[in-house]
Amino acid sequence: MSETPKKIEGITKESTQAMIDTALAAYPEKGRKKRAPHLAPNDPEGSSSCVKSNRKTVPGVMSARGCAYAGAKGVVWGPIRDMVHVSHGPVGCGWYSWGTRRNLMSGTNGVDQFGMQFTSDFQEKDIVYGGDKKLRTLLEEAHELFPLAKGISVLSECPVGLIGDDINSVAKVASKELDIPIIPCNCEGFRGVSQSLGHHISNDTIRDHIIGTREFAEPASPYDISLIGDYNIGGDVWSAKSLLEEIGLNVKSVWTGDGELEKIAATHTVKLNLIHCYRSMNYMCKVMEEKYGIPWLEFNFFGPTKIKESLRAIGARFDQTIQDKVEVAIAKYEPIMQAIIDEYKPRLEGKKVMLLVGGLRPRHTIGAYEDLGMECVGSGYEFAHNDDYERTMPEMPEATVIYDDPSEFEFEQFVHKLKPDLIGSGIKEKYVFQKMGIPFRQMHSWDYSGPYHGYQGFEVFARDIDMALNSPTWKLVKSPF
Amino acid sequence: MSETPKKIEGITKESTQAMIDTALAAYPEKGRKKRAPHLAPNDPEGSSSCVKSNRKTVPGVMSARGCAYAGAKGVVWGPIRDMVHVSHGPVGCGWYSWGTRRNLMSGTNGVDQFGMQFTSDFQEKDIVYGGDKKLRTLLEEAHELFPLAKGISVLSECPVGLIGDDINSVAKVASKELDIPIIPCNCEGFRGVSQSLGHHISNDTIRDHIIGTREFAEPASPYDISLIGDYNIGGDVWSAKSLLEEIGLNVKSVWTGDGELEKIAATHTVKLNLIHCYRSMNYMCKVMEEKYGIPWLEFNFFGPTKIKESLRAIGARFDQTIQDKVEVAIAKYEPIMQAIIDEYKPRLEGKKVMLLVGGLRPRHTIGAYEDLGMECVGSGYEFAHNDDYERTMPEMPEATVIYDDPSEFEFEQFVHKLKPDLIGSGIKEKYVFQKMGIPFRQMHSWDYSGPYHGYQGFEVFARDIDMALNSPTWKLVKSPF
Amino acid sequence: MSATESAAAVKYVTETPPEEIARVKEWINSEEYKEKNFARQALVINPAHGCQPLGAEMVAHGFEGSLPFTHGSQGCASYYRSTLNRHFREPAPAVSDSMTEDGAVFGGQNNLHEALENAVALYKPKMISIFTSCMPEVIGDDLTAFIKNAKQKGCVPEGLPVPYANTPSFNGSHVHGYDAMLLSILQTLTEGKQIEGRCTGKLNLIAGCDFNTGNYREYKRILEAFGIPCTVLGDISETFDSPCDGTYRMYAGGTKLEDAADSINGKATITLGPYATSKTFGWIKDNYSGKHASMPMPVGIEKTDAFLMKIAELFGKPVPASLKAERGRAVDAMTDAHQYIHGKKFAVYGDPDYLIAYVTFLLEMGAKPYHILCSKGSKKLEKEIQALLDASLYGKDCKIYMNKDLWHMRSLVVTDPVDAMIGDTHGKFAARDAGIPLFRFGFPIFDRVNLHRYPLVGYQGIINMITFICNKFIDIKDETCEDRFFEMMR
Amino acid sequence: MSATESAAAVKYVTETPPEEIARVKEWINSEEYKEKNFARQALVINPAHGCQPLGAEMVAHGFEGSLPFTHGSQGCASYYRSTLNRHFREPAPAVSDSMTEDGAVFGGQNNLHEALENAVALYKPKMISIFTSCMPEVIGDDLTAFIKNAKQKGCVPEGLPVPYANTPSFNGSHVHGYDAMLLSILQTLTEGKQIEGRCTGKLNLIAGCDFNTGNYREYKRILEAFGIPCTVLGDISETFDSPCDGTYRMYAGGTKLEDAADSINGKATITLGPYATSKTFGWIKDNYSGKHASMPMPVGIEKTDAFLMKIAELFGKPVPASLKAERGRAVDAMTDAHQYIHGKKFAVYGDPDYLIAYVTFLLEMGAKPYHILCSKGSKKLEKEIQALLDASLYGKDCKIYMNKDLWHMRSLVVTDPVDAMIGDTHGKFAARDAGIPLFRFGFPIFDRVNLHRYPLVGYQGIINMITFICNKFIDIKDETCEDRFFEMMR
Repeated sequence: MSETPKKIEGITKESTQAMIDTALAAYPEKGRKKRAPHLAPNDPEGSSSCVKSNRKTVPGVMSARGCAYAGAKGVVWGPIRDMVHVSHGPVGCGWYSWGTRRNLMSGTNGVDQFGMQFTSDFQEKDIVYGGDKKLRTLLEEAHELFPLAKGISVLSECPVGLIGDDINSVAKVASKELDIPIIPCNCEGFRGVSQSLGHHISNDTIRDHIIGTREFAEPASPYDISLIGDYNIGGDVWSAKSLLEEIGLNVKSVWTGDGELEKIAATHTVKLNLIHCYRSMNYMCKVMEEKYGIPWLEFNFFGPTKIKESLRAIGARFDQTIQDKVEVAIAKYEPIMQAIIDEYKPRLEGKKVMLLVGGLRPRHTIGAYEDLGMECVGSGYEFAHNDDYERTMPEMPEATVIYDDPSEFEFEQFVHKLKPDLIGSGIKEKYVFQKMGIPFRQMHSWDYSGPYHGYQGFEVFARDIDMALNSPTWKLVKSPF
Repeated sequence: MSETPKKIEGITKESTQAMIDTALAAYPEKGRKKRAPHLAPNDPEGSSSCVKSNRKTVPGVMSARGCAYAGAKGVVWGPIRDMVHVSHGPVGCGWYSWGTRRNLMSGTNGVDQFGMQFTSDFQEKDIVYGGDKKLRTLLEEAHELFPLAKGISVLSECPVGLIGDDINSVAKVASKELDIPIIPCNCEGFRGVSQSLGHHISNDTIRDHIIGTREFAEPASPYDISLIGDYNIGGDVWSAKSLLEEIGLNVKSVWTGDGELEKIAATHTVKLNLIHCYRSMNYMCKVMEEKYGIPWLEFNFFGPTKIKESLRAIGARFDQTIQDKVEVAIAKYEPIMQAIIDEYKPRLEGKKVMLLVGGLRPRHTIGAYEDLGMECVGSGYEFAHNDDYERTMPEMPEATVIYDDPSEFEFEQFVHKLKPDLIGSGIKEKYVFQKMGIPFRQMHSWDYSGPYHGYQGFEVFARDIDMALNSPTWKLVKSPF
Repeated sequence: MSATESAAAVKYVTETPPEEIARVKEWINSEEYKEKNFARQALVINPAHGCQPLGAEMVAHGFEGSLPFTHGSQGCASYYRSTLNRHFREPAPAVSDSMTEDGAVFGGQNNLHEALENAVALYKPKMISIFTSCMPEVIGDDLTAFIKNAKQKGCVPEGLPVPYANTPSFNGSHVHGYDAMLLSILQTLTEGKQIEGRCTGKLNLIAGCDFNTGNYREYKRILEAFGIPCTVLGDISETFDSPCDGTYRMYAGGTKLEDAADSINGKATITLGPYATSKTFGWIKDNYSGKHASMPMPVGIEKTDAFLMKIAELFGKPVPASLKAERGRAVDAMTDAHQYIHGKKFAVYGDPDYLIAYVTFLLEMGAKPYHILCSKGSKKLEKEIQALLDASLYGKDCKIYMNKDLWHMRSLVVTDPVDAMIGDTHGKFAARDAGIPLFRFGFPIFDRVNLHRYPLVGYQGIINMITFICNKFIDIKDETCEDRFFEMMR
Repeated sequence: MSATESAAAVKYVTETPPEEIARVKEWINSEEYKEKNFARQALVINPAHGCQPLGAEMVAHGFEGSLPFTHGSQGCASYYRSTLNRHFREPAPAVSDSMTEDGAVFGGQNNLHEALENAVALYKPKMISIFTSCMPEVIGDDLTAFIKNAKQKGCVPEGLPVPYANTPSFNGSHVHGYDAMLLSILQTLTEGKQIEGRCTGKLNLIAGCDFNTGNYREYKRILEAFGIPCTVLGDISETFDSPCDGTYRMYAGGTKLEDAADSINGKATITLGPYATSKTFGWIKDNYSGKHASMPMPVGIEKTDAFLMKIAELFGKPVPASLKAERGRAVDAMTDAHQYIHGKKFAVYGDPDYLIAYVTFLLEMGAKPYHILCSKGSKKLEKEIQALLDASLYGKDCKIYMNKDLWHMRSLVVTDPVDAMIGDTHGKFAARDAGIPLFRFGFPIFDRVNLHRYPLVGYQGIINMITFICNKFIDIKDETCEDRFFEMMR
């Protein structure tokens, strides 16, 4: 955490509040009232979150949010590579989420890796008569056609919950008969207010069905850890893992990027859980802490400053061997990082960025931008909770705007006012701002690039940010006629 | 040769002559007089050639002919793969003939295979002061940069002869100093009336500079032969060679497709020269016959009928071993050929083809078309001599039109009248006739396909002819509106 | 003993042996596997279609100032939007009324009303086009009543058109949602607009559920060449191909509402996506003035000819010389390039109207549409494609697979190989496993740029398809041939 | 002893040892080899240009009823024709007067006269455009006199224009022949046509030595959008992109002779190929009415902007909204796709005007035109390109090679690698050896179809270049990445 609050010239609590008020003025009374608590100037030293969060989205405002199913399928379950993940219900949800999150996976597609779309493709008759029987049949078919799948998840879409199907008992019976774990997950999209409940429901099912069902065959070591909340977007896990191994730790399992079911099931035997995406998986860390006494630690692998802080914090949880290796690693990478900074910083210094992403990035990436000489003039989340904002406030400069689940309207208004040099957000926002001539990076998916985690990732990140900001194409946007 | 003259319904000596006369009517007096002897109805049993040939092209008529340089560079020398062939003079000639003849070559480009463009790139000053010194320098440069080149040919373009350069003495001196064969070839484009003189000049230089300068290291065998006049268009040599080897012969050298200088130089030790392209290389066969007593035999490897005839004729020059192998090969391939014929003939039966090509194809390919049930209603050469036409007459149906070096105007007129289903000619003619909606194959270059020689080639030929004729695209040419 | 027992109870993490992986890798490419795969009854793997609301949103974007509005869960809306964003690399502004659990209990009326108020205030639409995702469909929300109430309550301004369509995701595909939404928009906008004796003199043109903006532009260019005024109904060409000039236009294009309203008085109406407009066109036939024609997408020479001749006939105007020249140039490209594609086998998949287009084009080029697969097909479609195959020498041995998915397709291309695939991005895994190129002519295209800007329809479309296909085949030859076959000319 | 001696005299056929081949294979990729290669003084290997008459023939095809006529050896004419045939996959009807050896003695007048008579009788041209190949240039034929005599003798009908140009192959390249022939044609056709006070109101546009028919069409489309009447001088767009409709048109297109004649009274004349028209444009400036402007090929946004603004200025008309929208769409394509090309290194080669175009486009996209090679360049060209490089962050470290050939280029790309090449087909060997794609934007293109139909100029040209380049880069990624990096989206 930063020591003294950062400041941005020209941004004051008043200017930010005025900007917020202007944006809110466009709403009808009711909408304005609902939205007002979600927008605020940052108070880095505030003791409680400056914005309200994790509330229902105001209807009709064009939110960036997804649903519980998206949180379950796209985030938590999808990245487990050796399972068949069945999108149970109509065809669309699974189709839209097929291959669109960039959680890279090892293995061979259809053999021991299942980055495909499995669906029960509900038809009218399934709605009327229920889909349990179909589910039962398809589980058998999946098991027969994909014998190396270590398990099957059944991810419910909206109709399943509404028509009262009992996927839990179908899964239970089938699991026994097919002799593989079949995990029912009641993550219907209408549940909760965002992806976030999908994460939680998925965490619950991992807790209930998976954790503790396996043990590692090899003997335990004091350096066994697990990497939690890294989904291997663009290869992040591979970068983070290799760094953790370089400092002497054994990454026994990853939740869930490029994940393996049985290793996840054996995670209760590790010595420390390292959590990157706090939002989606802190619950599981707490469960493992309570149930198995495993401590956990939040860390940040974006940008050399935060990586160094994090490595030392991790090292502090282990003995001198690890701590020494941490210092060796830092000493090895710092000059490389400095060279990167020397190359790009002159072209990025003083540039302003605004963020609107999910999970952890609206706060975790700030340091990486700052390493490049940039400053963050606005940040917010799609589906954060209070604790996320509490963690964000000290990272953001004073009085900069914080927005929770902003409507596209609000986001546009803020951008018009703040005139950032770069926006980091999602695909739905990307082209809106590019039309305005504003450089943009998709920061959910690393814009088809990556990894951004770890030292290896920072090089890619720096290059991408420079490319986005300094592409000569932006100079051509304004027509001379 | 065919026993009884073939006939085509509706084509008589009179109808053909009328067609010729109509075409000639468009010429001015002088041109008409010059062109008339070059066009005639075929007389399959005639004792002398029915058309005049190997005369100057009538100026201004749009001939398909090339020049002596084209005959030397493109045909004879170019295919020798392990030599650097220098187009000596201005940049164009070498550039236009670079890679445009499809004489495929083994080896690695620039290492031990030189299918590239080497030129002295004459500038104004070279015309004024002469290019001998430049030639001398470039020979050294070529030798230094391409140490594995077995020799260098110097192919003169028009200016060289006109300005009185002495490439022969430059080559002689350089050859001694660099210790590799350097062959000067005075094949200026203005010499003679067509490519044909280029072939002859090249033959002369091979005779004077190459033949007899090497011997094969391995012991001679009674089955040593040479393949003459196959330029490996689309891989023809590879197909022909493997068939000749299958019947027990040793193909010691190939003139000049995928050719090697030293093997060509040792050809005087073989037992038989097999000649495919009579036009371009019969002279060398005669030279070798006279000087070294090597008999030679014309053969035709297009289409199963001619291949069978040729194989037996070749076999007859050897002992029973070879003759037995010939019969084995025929027995092996005939059913395969029959299957091909069974597949394509029903779609090609009765279709008419017209030909205008170079070398040997206007007569040699006729049998292959006939194997597919087609008939040839017109044929002619770009640069043939009397003996070519003598060999063509018995192959062509009675009274069909024979044209020597026809102008595009004449060719068009004949096509309008005869309405062939397919035309086989060159790139300059291709698009003219395709615009008319007439299927066409480039028969100099096998239209980027091949090989067409040998049994292997017939399969490709049959497929290509079927594709050309039966492509559904032709049905779309006529607009319904 | 108890130690052993407890040890026995522990299940250890296992690794699949490499030889087992190798075995399965081979097995999934086998005929045996293909049979098992085709025996599937319940499990769908890698389908080639989305759900109805996606098509509804697409066409809703095709009208001036129209704000697409998902009545249902907000996650649905995000999925549709991002799918369109990725395909077009363009914004896709749309809202939802964010129904949540309480909707299951109380219905979605409150959400709908509140959302209408907010959307109107923030996004100032000229029309709000409502369609449904699963939740309201399952619980049985009465949209007609809800919207009537909304108007009464004043949630939407007087006169703002609010077409709506039921687009259940458990029925049909995006193609059907397109049809349903378009029908409702036209019904809404034309209501009371039919004027006895009036004729706009215009052609109404419906492109079908077509995600290629170049196609829309090509239709307009063709009609312009004819000098025939035209209203493209559901015109997404500007919406999803808007300039980048420093200004974001939330409603960048679309059919003018006035023109759409007046389309009921058109001189003629043509649909070029018969499978995507069966409901809409049925209604038009019964309700629109002027003449009506339903034709396949004008892909390939013959279908383009038919389209142009139909226009000529409907408007009593000859096909303009410029288009005739274009025809000749397209045929020229075909004859010049036929040798690079003749006899090549293709696996094709996609929405019905696209599928017919691919088959038509390939047969005209002498190529074989060898595996033809539709993941949401019909008997009618099968019959129509079979008739195309039967009419051509090159249709022999080609086979149609209705209501199969891309995992079936994978089995087909690995057991009975083809030279290339045509379809959308989702086929790339099968194409990779088969080691063949995939030509991305369908929807969605997530992994190439600009392809939606190149028309596939009309004569220019033919040239584009030839360019993409034949040059790729030549690329492959150049990249994979032995040195001795590497040549200057091709 | 004598047997041994004679045995010693026999030279046997040798085989180069494989290890020697391997050594040289490696050696030709070395820095050492590159140095030797660049030290060449006399030998030219794989040059990237043809000779003057080729360009002369090309532009001669660009006028109505014009029959290109080579005064010289017939083989030359066959070479030019087949080069054009292969590039365009179109007919290139042209004649020669088939000079042979006796020409060296007597000169070519008899051939010329006889040929004119025959050509007129058989091919009924509206103009005969004569240019020379080596032979008459070396022997010093006096074309002016020959043609005057031909007219006097009645070898050509009264009034048939017979422009002629000296186009020595030992000087310059096809680009210069284009210039010389065009100049003569314009001088011939406009002679005596200048009318005091007359203004056609038209723009005369010269494309430069451009072999892309799509570019010509694009210019005409742009002018049409402006509503400005235009005469493209040397318009090959119909000549070399004529319909296949069952009729062969020997003279399929070209600038109308009447329009060309009247061009001297034009409102303005623009050349878009300054390097290809230096003589022609110099003469035009001195002789044509109206305003004159020489501008680089409008490739890339800025140069297209400049072109449109120049037209707007010359004609006092604003740039039409439709073109402004196209600009926005091109920029949109650029911003959307920049990440697929940004920072990539290219080797580019070609004729001067093309070369400037490639460099401009790449710099606008943030790519690096790293090796820039012209086999027939000039100090002026070098300076102009250097200025482009200096003005961009992405021009840093990029190097220009004037009057080098493609064997030099090979050394460059194997020792100092790049991601791709841009040029004509002749670069394919170097590209293969370097294992990189070659984008065929130049002339000639012998091994792909239709590419000359896709404009590279104007805003549409930008989209085309992005499509070809970026999608190929993505293809490569998809085809070469490990399984774990094979993704749905790119």
